Amino acid sequence: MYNKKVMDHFMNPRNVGEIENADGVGEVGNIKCGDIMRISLRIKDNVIDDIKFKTFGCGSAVASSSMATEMIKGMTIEDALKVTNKDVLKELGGLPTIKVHCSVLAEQALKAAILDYANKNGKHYKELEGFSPDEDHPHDEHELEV
Amino acid sequence: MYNKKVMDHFMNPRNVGEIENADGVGEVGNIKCGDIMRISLRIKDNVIDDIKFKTFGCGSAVASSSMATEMIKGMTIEDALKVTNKDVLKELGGLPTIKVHCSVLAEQALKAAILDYANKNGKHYKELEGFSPDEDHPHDEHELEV
Amino acid sequence: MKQIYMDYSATTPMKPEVLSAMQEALKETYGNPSSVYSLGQEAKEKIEEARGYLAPLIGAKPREIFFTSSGTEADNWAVHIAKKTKPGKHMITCAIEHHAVLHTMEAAQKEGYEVTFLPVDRYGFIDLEELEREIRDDTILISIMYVNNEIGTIMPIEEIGAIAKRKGILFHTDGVQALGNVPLDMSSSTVDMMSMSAHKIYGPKGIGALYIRQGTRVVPLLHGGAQERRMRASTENVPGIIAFGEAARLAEAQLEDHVERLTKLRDKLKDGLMQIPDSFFNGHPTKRHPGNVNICFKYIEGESMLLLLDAIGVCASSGSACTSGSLDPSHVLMGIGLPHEIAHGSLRLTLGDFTVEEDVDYVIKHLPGIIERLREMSPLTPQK
Amino acid sequence: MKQIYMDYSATTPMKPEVLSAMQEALKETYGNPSSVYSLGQEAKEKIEEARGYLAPLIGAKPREIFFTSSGTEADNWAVHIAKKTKPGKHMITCAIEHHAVLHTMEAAQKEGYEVTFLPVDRYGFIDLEELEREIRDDTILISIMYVNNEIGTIMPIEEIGAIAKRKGILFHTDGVQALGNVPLDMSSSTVDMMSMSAHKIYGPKGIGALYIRQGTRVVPLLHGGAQERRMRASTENVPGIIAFGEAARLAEAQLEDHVERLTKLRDKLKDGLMQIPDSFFNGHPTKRHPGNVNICFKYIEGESMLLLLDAIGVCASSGSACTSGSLDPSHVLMGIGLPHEIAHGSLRLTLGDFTVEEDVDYVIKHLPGIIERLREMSPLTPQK
Ligand SMILES: Cc1ncc(COP(=O)(O)O)c(C=O)c1O
Ligand SMILES: Cc1ncc(COP(=O)(O)O)c(C=O)c1O
Repeated sequence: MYNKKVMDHFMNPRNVGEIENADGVGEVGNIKCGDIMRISLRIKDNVIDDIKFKTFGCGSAVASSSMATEMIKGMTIEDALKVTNKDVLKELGGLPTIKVHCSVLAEQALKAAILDYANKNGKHYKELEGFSPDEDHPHDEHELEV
Repeated sequence: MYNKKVMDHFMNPRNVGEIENADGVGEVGNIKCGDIMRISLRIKDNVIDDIKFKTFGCGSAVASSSMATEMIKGMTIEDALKVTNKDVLKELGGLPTIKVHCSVLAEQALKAAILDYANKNGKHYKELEGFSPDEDHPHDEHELEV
Repeated sequence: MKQIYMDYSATTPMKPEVLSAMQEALKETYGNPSSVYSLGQEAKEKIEEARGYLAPLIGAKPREIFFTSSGTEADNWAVHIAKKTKPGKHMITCAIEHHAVLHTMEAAQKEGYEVTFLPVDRYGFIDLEELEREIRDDTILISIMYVNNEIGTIMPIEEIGAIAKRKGILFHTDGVQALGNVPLDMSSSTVDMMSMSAHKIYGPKGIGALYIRQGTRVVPLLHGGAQERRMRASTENVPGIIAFGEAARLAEAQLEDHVERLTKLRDKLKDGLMQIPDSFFNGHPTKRHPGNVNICFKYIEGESMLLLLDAIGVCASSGSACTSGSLDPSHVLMGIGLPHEIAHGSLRLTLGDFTVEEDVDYVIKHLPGIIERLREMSPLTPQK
Repeated sequence: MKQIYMDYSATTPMKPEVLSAMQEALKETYGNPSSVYSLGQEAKEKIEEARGYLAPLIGAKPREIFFTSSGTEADNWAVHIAKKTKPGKHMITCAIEHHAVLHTMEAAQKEGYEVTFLPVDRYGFIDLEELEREIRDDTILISIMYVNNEIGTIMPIEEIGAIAKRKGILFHTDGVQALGNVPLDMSSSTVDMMSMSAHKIYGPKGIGALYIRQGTRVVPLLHGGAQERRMRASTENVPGIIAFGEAARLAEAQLEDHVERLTKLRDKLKDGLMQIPDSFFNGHPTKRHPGNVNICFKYIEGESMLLLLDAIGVCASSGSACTSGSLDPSHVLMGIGLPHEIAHGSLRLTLGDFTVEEDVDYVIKHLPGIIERLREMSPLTPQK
C-alpha cells in the first residue's frame, strides 16, 4: 500500500511533539473523518526555527505530517507557505489515490499555525488570504465511470 | 451418469435388428424429441417367440429397449402387456431422473407391435384399450421449487 | 519474523487437507460436469459428494444447498428471490448487516422497494418488538445476519425467525460468520435461506452457497446454463466446490473442539487487552463468535495501529474510516452507538484454528506499547 | 486407455504453469486484499499484476478489466449495466447466443423489456441490414457473441459494432470463446463490453472478467464490499485471478502459434470425418474458431455417439436434446436451420493446446465404426 519512504516516515516520524510556549499553534481536521493534526512553531527572524506535530490519523496522515515538518523546518515563513500538499506528496514518492486526502492536513495545519502566529503578532501574509482553518478538506467521490 | 447394467445394455444391446416377415411391428417416438423405437415380433402360440428392436436415441433409450426385449422374450402376450416402464427401470437398476422419459418408449413400442399383431389377426387385448401409439410420452417440467 | 494471523473473520488460510483436495481437483477433475463422458460425470459426482459434506454441517438436505461464487452472491441472490417470488415492496433488515446485504437492499430501494433498517442496541441486537411493529402486509423478506462479522455478536436468529414464520414472511440470514463457528441445524430452524462462504472456514475464495429450504420458490440470479438444477448458471467451480466440501467435512467433525478452544483463547486475549487504559470492549461478552475480540482504544486511529501491528508480524483489522476506504468508521461501530472518536480506534482480532496460545500472549505483550506510542503522537490524548 | 480430450470449448485442463501459479497462491497468497497488513497488500498487488497480464491479451487498459466469477456473470452483468444506465426498453441479440445471454434477455423480457432475437443464416451470421432495421429509438443494448461456442463461427464483430456506434448504442460481445483464440484489440475496437472466462483458456473454473471501455457508466450487479473499484463486490478470488492472469500471459505469448497449429489439426480432422457418408459440416469453413469441428451424422443420436466415444477414451460433446437435458436439440443448430433429425446427430470436437496429431488420427480412424454401429441400430437408416 505505502512505499518505503512513506513507511519510514510513519514508523520513524520526525518532529513529533509539542513546542512549549510556541509562537504559533494550528490544529485542523475533524474527528468524524478520523484525522486531526496539530502543529506548533517556534519562529526566529521570520524563519521556522522549530516545528513539531501531533497527529491522530492513518499512516498517510502521520507520514505526511512528518515529511511536511521536515521540509518546512528552517524555511522562511513565506517559503513555508508556498509548500503545498503536492510538494509533500512528491517528496513522499506518492500515496495511494484513496489516501491522498489524508495528506492535505499537513498543509492546512501549517497554515493554521502561521495564521495563529500572524494574529498574535499583528502580521499579515497574503498567502493566507481566504484561508480558514475550519474548512473541511475535500474528499473523493464514490461513483464510477470506468 | 448411467450405472453398470445400463451401460452393459447400451454397449452390448440384446435383440438388435429386425425380424423379417414379423407378426407384428410397432414404431413409436418422435424425431423432434430425438428418440424413435421400432419393435418387431414373432408370435407362436400366443407367446413372444422372438423380438427385435431398432432404436434411434440416447443411451437410456437403447439400454431400456435392450432390457425390455430381453424381459419380454418368451412371455405370453398377456404377460408381456403387463410389463411396464417401471419394471424395465427396476431391472436396469434405475436411470437418472432426467432420463426416465427416454425409457417409456420400450413399453409403448411393444404395445404398438402387439396392437399391430392384434389388428392383423383380429385379436383383442383389453390391456390395449385406450392405447394410441401416436401419443407423445410425457416430459418433465422445467421449473423449480426446491 | 513469525507471522501471527489474527484476521480469520476476513479470510482464512486453507487447511492442508482442503488445500490438497483442491490442488488435486485442479489437476485431475477438470471435466465439465455437464458432459456425458466419464471425466465430466466424475466431476459431477464430486460436486454431489461435496454437497453431501456441507449438508450435515448445517443440518440441511443436500438438495437444499446451491453453490454460488461467494457469500456476497448468496446474499444478493436471497434478496433477489424474495423480490421475484413474493408480492410486496417492503423488506426488513438491520443497520449492522454486512454490506452484501445492506447495499443490495439500497439497490432495491432505488428500484422502488421500501426497506426498514432496524437499529440495534449496544450489543448489536435488534429489538424483537420493534421488528414485529415494522412488519407490514407487504413485507416480503426479513434478513438478519446470524453472526456479526465485526463485533462477533450472535443474533437471536430463531426468535426472529419465529416472528417471520408466524407472519408468513420469508426469512434470510447471512450465515457467513456463523458457518463452522456456531452449531447450525436447518432441519429444526425457522431460517428459510442462509448464505455461506468457503473462505471463512478454511476453504478457498470464490465459492459460496445459499441454503434454500425445501418448499421455497426459487428463481435464478445468474441466468444461463442448467447448472445447480437450473437455478445457478455457469460451469461449476468444481475444484472450489470440492474444497468447500472438504472444509465443511472438517468443520463438522471439529466444531465442538474448535469452539471450545477458541473461546478460551478469545477470553484470554480479551482479558489481557482490556488492561489497557481507556479501552472499550465491543459486542456481547458471551453471545459472540468464539474467535472474535473487538476493542476500541481511545485517542488513536485504527490504521496506524494495524501498520504497527503488521510491523511486528500481526495481521489484524479495524473499523476505522481509513481502513474501510470510506469517510466514516464502520457502520457497525456507528450502529452500536459508538462516537466517532472511539470508533476510529477500533481493533478487531479474530482467532482461528492455527492460532496458538503463544500468539495470544505475544499480542497481549506487544499491543500496549503500540497503543502507548500512538497516544503519545496523538493531539487528542490528555496531557498527563 | 489413453484419454483424448476434444472438448476444449466446454472447458480446458490447466496448463502446468497456470496450475502451479494457482497452487502456490492457494497456499501462500491467502491474505484478504482489502486488508492493511502486508499479507493482504501482497494479494492486492498480485491481482493488479494479473489484470496487467489480461489487458494486453485483449488490447485493453488494466483499469478497463473487472474480474467476475465467470463468463456467465460477465454476460449477466453487461445486460444489467445496459438496463440500469441507459434509458429505453429494447435490446437486440441473436438466436444463437450462449444461454448466459439468451436467458438473461428472457429474464429481462419478464421485467418488461422488449428483446429482438435476430435470426442467423446457415453459417450463424446475422444480417447486418436487418440489425439496422431492428434498431429503435429506445434500443439500449446490442449483444452479439464474438465466436459461437457450438459451431465455432466468428461473427463480424467490428461491422456490428460500427452500426452500434453510429447509432450510439451500447455494444456488448460475449468473448468467452474468442479469448485466446482470436486476436483481440479493444483499443481499436467498437466493442464497449466483452465477457471472458478463465476456464476456456487453460485457467481455473470460477473466474471470469468483463471488459468495460473507459467512459462507460458502470453499476454493480453484485452489491456489497468495495472490491473492483466498488463495482463488483465480494472478497476477491485471489488464486483464481492470479491463475487467470498467468493463463492470459501464456495465451498472449502463444496466440499466433496456437491458432496456426490448431487450424491445421482442425482441418485435418474435418477432412477426415467428412469422408463419412451422410455427414453435414456446421458453421463457416474458414471464419471459425481454430479448434472447432462440428459435424452432423444423419440417422443417429448424439448422446449415443458420445458414450461410444467415451468408451474408447474420447471426450466430445453434442447438441442433441438428450445431452443438453432439454427436449430440443441445441438452439444453435436449430438456429442455423437444421432439421431435428439432423441436429440430433451432431458431434462437436474442439481441439486445444494438448491435442496432438495422433489424437486426430485416432478419431478419424475410430469414429466411422461408431457411426456405422449406431446406424445399424437405428430405425431411420435406409435399408441397403
Ligand atoms: C460463448 C460462451 N459464453 C458464456 C459461457 C459461460 O462461461 P462460464 O462457464 O465461465 O460461466 C460459455 C461457456 O460455458 C461460452 O462458451
Ligand atoms: C457476514 C458476511 N457476509 C458476507 C460476506 C461476504 O462473503 P464473500 O467474501 O464470500 O463474498 C462476509 C465476508 O466478507 C461476511 O463476513
